Amino acid sequence: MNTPIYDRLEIYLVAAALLLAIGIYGLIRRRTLIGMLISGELIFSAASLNFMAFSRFTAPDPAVGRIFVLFIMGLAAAEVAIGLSIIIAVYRNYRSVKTRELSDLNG
Amino acid sequence: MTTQETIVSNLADVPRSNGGGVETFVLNVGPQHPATHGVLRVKMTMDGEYVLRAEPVCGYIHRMHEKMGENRTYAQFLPNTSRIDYLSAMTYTHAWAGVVERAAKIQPPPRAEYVRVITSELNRISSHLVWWGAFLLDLGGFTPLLYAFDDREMILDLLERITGARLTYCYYRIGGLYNDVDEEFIEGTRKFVHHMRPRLKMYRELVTENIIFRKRLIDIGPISQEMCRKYGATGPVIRGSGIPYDVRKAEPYSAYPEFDFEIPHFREGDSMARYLVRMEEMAQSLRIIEQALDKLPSGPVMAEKVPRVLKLPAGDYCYAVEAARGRFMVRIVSDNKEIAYRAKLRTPCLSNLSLFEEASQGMLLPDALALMGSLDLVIPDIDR
Amino acid sequence: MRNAVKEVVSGFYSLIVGMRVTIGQFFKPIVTVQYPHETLKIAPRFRGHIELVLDPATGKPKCFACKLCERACPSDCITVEGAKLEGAKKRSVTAYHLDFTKCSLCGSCVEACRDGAIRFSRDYNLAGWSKEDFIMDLFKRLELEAQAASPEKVDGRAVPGLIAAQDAAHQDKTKTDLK
Amino acid sequence: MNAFPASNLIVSVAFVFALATMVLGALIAVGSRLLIRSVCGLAICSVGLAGLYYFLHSPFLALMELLIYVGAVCVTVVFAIMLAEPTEPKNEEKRGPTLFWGGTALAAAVAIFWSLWWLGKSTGWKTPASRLTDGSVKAIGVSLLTTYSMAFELISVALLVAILGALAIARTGRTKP
Amino acid sequence: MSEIKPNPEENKPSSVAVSSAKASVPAAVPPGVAQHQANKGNEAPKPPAPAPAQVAPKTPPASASPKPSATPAPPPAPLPNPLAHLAAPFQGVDFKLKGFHADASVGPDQVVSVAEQLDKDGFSLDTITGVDWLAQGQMEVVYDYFHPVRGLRAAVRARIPRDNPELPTISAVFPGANWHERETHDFFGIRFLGHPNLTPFLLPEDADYHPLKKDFKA
Amino acid sequence: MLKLLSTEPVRLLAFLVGIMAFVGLNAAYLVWVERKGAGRFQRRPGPTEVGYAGLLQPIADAIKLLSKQLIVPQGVDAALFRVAPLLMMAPALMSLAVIPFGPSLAARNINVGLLLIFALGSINVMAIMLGGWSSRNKYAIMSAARVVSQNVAYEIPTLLVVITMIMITGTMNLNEIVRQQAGAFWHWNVFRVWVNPLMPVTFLIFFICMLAETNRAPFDMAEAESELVAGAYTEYSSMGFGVFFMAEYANILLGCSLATVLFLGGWQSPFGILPGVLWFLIKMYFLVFAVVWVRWTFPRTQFYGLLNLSWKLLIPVSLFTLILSSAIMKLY
Amino acid sequence: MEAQADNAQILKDCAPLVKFALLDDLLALGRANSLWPLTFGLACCAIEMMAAGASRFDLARFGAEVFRPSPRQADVMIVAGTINKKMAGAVKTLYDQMPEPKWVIAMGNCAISGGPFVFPGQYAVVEGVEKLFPVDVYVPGCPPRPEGLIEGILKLEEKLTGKRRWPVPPPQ
Repeated sequence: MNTPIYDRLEIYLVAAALLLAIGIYGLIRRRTLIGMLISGELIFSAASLNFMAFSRFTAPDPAVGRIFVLFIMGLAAAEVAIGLSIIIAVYRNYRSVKTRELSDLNG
Repeated sequence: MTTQETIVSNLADVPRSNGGGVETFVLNVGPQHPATHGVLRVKMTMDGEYVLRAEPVCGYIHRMHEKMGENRTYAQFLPNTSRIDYLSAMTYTHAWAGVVERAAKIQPPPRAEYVRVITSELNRISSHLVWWGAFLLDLGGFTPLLYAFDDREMILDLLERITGARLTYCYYRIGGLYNDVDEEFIEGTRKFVHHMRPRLKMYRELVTENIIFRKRLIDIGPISQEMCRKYGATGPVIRGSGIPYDVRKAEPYSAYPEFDFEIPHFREGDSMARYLVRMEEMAQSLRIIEQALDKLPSGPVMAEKVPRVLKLPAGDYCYAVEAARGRFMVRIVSDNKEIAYRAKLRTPCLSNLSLFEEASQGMLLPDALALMGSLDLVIPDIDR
Repeated sequence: MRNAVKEVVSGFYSLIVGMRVTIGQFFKPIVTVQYPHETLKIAPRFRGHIELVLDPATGKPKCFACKLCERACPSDCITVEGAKLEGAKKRSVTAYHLDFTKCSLCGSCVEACRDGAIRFSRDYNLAGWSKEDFIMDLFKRLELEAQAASPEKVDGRAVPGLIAAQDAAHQDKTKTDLK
Repeated sequence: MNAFPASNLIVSVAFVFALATMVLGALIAVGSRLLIRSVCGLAICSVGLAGLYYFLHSPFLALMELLIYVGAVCVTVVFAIMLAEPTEPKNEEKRGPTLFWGGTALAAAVAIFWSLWWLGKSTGWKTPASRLTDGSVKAIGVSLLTTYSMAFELISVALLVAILGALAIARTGRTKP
Repeated sequence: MSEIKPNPEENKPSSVAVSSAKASVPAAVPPGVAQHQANKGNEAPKPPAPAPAQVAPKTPPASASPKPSATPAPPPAPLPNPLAHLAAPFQGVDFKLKGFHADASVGPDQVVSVAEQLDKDGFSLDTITGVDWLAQGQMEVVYDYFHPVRGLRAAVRARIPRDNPELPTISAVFPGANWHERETHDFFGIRFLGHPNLTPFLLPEDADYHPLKKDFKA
Repeated sequence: MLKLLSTEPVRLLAFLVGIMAFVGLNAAYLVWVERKGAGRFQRRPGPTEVGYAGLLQPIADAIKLLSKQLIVPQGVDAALFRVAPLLMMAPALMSLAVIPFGPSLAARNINVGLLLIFALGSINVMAIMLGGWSSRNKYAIMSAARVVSQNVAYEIPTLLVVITMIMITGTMNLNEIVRQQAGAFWHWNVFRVWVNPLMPVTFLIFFICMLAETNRAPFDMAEAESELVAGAYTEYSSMGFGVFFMAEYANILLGCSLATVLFLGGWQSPFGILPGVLWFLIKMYFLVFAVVWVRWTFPRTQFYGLLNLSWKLLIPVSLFTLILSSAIMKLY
Repeated sequence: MEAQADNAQILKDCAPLVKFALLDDLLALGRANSLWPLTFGLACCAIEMMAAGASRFDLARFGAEVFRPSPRQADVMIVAGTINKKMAGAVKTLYDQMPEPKWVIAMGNCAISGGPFVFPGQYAVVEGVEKLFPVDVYVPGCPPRPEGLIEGILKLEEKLTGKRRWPVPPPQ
């Protein structure tokens, strides 16, 4: 096996899986909206990494995967912007961003 | 290290939510803060960058002037007056000398009165120059300060020539002057007047017409006439709101009635109006100085009969002058002794600052500080 | 829209004008007096701390400890002691302490002195490592200076004969002496 | 690059370093109690990820990752933290639920990771025989404006809506101008 | 008198209104300011009391006429009282001798009503002076007023017992009195009833001494 | 051995060391230039007594700052507090790696050099923000909040201008951009009005945005001395402050270099007398002088004035230039 | 307060024990030529302090014009004016917040001894800043001329480096 470590698809896939797992762990574990948002970003990153890896190693057109990553980045930015404005609005009303205390949202 | 353990008033804890209502925090501006020109402290309740309430806390340089007025003879108190508002020392000394002269019925000779006017107006220009520079410094421009100080140094040279001091002149005496002016002073003053006019034009080009500067002042910190009246604001503050109140015209003193000058005033009441009033005043002071130099009578500079031990007849006496920052009045209550029974100093900055709390409500922090700068505060003048 | 464009253009022009002013100053000569290398000429009436004046006739201080200055001083920074020496007609000063750290340089003392026995020194740049440097014994200071100044040094300022007569500040003072 | 001795090793070390940076950043991002540190973790993670992108022959995306994640996302989150809550609650909750949720999260994470790993290992990925484009910036640009122009437009609309929405939400409640 | 010829460049902005008593003349503005004022539209406030040029007894130029020979402090002939239209017991005073035009001694209960009258008349609060008359066992509080348009000065004095110095506050009438009253409280311990915030002003926050009392010892 | 030296990593390393020295020297001496320049604008000599014409002044300052006590006040987030200055310095250093100082004098000639500078530049904001936040000081936090909104606002017109330039030149390789401006000085991008008649305006916008992004007067909201004491740096002492201080000048250096490359023809000489490197430096230092000149002339803008300028003037105008130049490119 | 003074004293006493002569000299030179004052004006003297920084006198020549508003970045505190009892605490805190090594110049008679505001029975003024923390250089005057302040800074440099680099201007 002469391919160097950085030229092996599996490594990237494992890394992406690890990132996803960490992200999901954070999403469940975190108690604040901002923390959950950050975890969400990690999950996005994991997906991006997978796209990149596949477009580098298996796709016939490497541009495709990169375009998707660009889209993900754009979406992530939009999501953060809107998410944070919601968080701030919530904070204004409830003086807290802890999910547990936002019971009003349940109805 | 012990240094790590202390937390200064203005380096306090971070803002945190207070569990309801608007999230506010208290910002301590001062007593050591570049914008307060000394040791004023303003307790600002902030909502983000908005000032909800700005409460000045005074007394950080209270120096017992009024107490000393009850401890020292009238002549001995003179040096104190230079230190109340050190930027406008001449006018303050003028008020003290004036009130004692009024009570003791001493008439200073005309030459003395003229020289008083000349030096007072020179002092007014130098005071406005310091304000101009410091105000620009508040707004973030450093260079104008140094240009202003260059011009101010010329005034200081002139005044040092005749008084021997640069800042706390202590030049007036009860009944006249410490000593006479000489030809060189008169020539120098004329030269200065000619030098200053183009400089004022340069100031206008550099600052007054600058778009950044105008954007920061126009419509910022409006003060209404009614507010001025209710708080007793005087000087450029009230004139910037459109009331042409000037002690030199309202209660004419010294030789001022003999000169032709105008009271600059603007209707807007915003920071720009106050700024323009002061810039105009410099031009007017130059006019007065020129007239006074032309008409300067000869003769002694000290009244004939000033008793060595001065006792004022019982009663109370007031004397007001137009200092660079507004109306400065001395009220002496005498009980026929060598020392005043009570010496009250009514200082302009105290009244001018007292409207800050109301005027600054809801402003942005930099605007509030610009408003404060436009009030032209000298803190020892407030605290006395 | 037109107003907005006009504002932008005129605003930009005002900035250019400002920059022209500063660059104009940039090429003008500097106004600084490079202090330790060159000094300003101190005004003749400059009010420094006070010092005693020697009587050219006797070579002794003119002061005869009448204490008028002590009384005139608003800040109580002068302490004069005098005694009538044997064989002398007048009292003469034996000690003259000035606590310069309290002085407000108002000049009342010099004004109060009827005989021109004290005057302002020309020390315009005092600074020291200890507060005690400025609590002065003027009498001793005078003696030290007189010793230090060699007789042949004509323009040395401690030469007794010159002190009283030639100082511009002193002359100014006498010209408009207060009654 | 090959002229340099042991260049392969150096590059491998750099790769491992990038990988480690990414994982470490991610761990900080989910593990830190202080939210501000979480964001820093996200930023570190992004830097590591950018490194990986570089190894995937796309410096352009590596830099975009930095620009967007560090320059925009993290900055916005820090800004929000400044405006809202500085710390994650410490001991407010009961131990029971904490342990329960922690355990669940851990289990889910491990399960996902293990299954993906297995999937990634066991599948035989095929490399393509030839490439249609070289995946350069130019190729990306061309694809964006031809094949994917619809998606591109949608993303821009989404961003626009996000900006407007964020403005609308954040502005309510502000009484002052 | 020589001709004053300001430099033409300088002349432009200095074309401000000549005004001593004619306050309602709108100020002519330098060109640079035109835009500034234009923003304001025509909502420029008028001065509060556009009084007809009322000439108070002004001092003559100090150097011109010699002072009248020594008269006793209270003038024998009653002087014209510029504030005769007010209900408050004002008396005319020779400005040249005293530095104010009208003087009134009132009881502590009248302080506020006098302030209200003066407020209506367009006066502004100058300052508040406390005086400790130790020998008489009294405290005196002098309220100085000035009129920003007419150039009048009025003094109102009230005496209160020294052992229980209390006065109603006028800070509701003149908000500027707030600080003056706090300061007077600092120095004399006079309590201004109804004052919103009678805390030490110039003295340290925890000060419990009143240094301008005549029996004060540091 | 010679072969080894010519290899890419060694070259890179050599260049990085060179750049560090260059930045260190420049950051130190830009402070000197600033102080001397300020002095001249104010008709005083500036530092003169420390070494000839005050040339040793920056060294004295550095020695002083290095030997001062580094206070990490109680209550601050110590880790972030310490990291922030480095985070501010590092991107500036790294970005300079792609600046072509001469025809073949760039540490790394990569195809997306322009993007690299902006990607790294975005870390600066993070650095000031972390510095301000971790200080736990109200002034610092307010300053950090200002920096963020300011930089976000000015990033947009900057990027729009840069996109215009990328469109016109068709590359993100800085060396290539410079190469395209060969010939006499009217081939410099500022003067290429036939490509886009608004080119000088574009340059002006870039310069203004550069001032704003480096927090220079009149946009120095971050350390608005008279409002926020020392802004985000209030709690920093000793070298923590020193590094921030240096980073600020390194960023100015970077901004001026970039402006030179994008608009003033980089190392292209107008007359062909001096070598390219010198021309590059002359142009860059001229811009640095302009920055100093602006700083010592104008007062600080108000905060919303600053945002208004960006949103109401710069962004529309830069958008307009973008559209205009694309239209012109399409037409011809 | 005393502890602070003691600390400073101990530091000063210990200094000669660990002496690397050349490095020490270099440090002293660096420090002496880069004295950044704290932006801190109290009263009249502050105006003269500004004048000393202005073009006519130009403190910048000695590298001392960098007035830092934050005590963390300042090396020398120029106490220019009267300190009263209400202010004393704040001044002390500012001094404590400055990082070592730090110096104090008492400018003007008020800062040295309370100056003209001291009289029997005074209730407000701190009689000299040395009551709060140690002072290195005294510049008397009321207010001192800017030359006095420059001289004070030269004295401070002399104190740091052990010798005076500048000529002594002739008496006038």
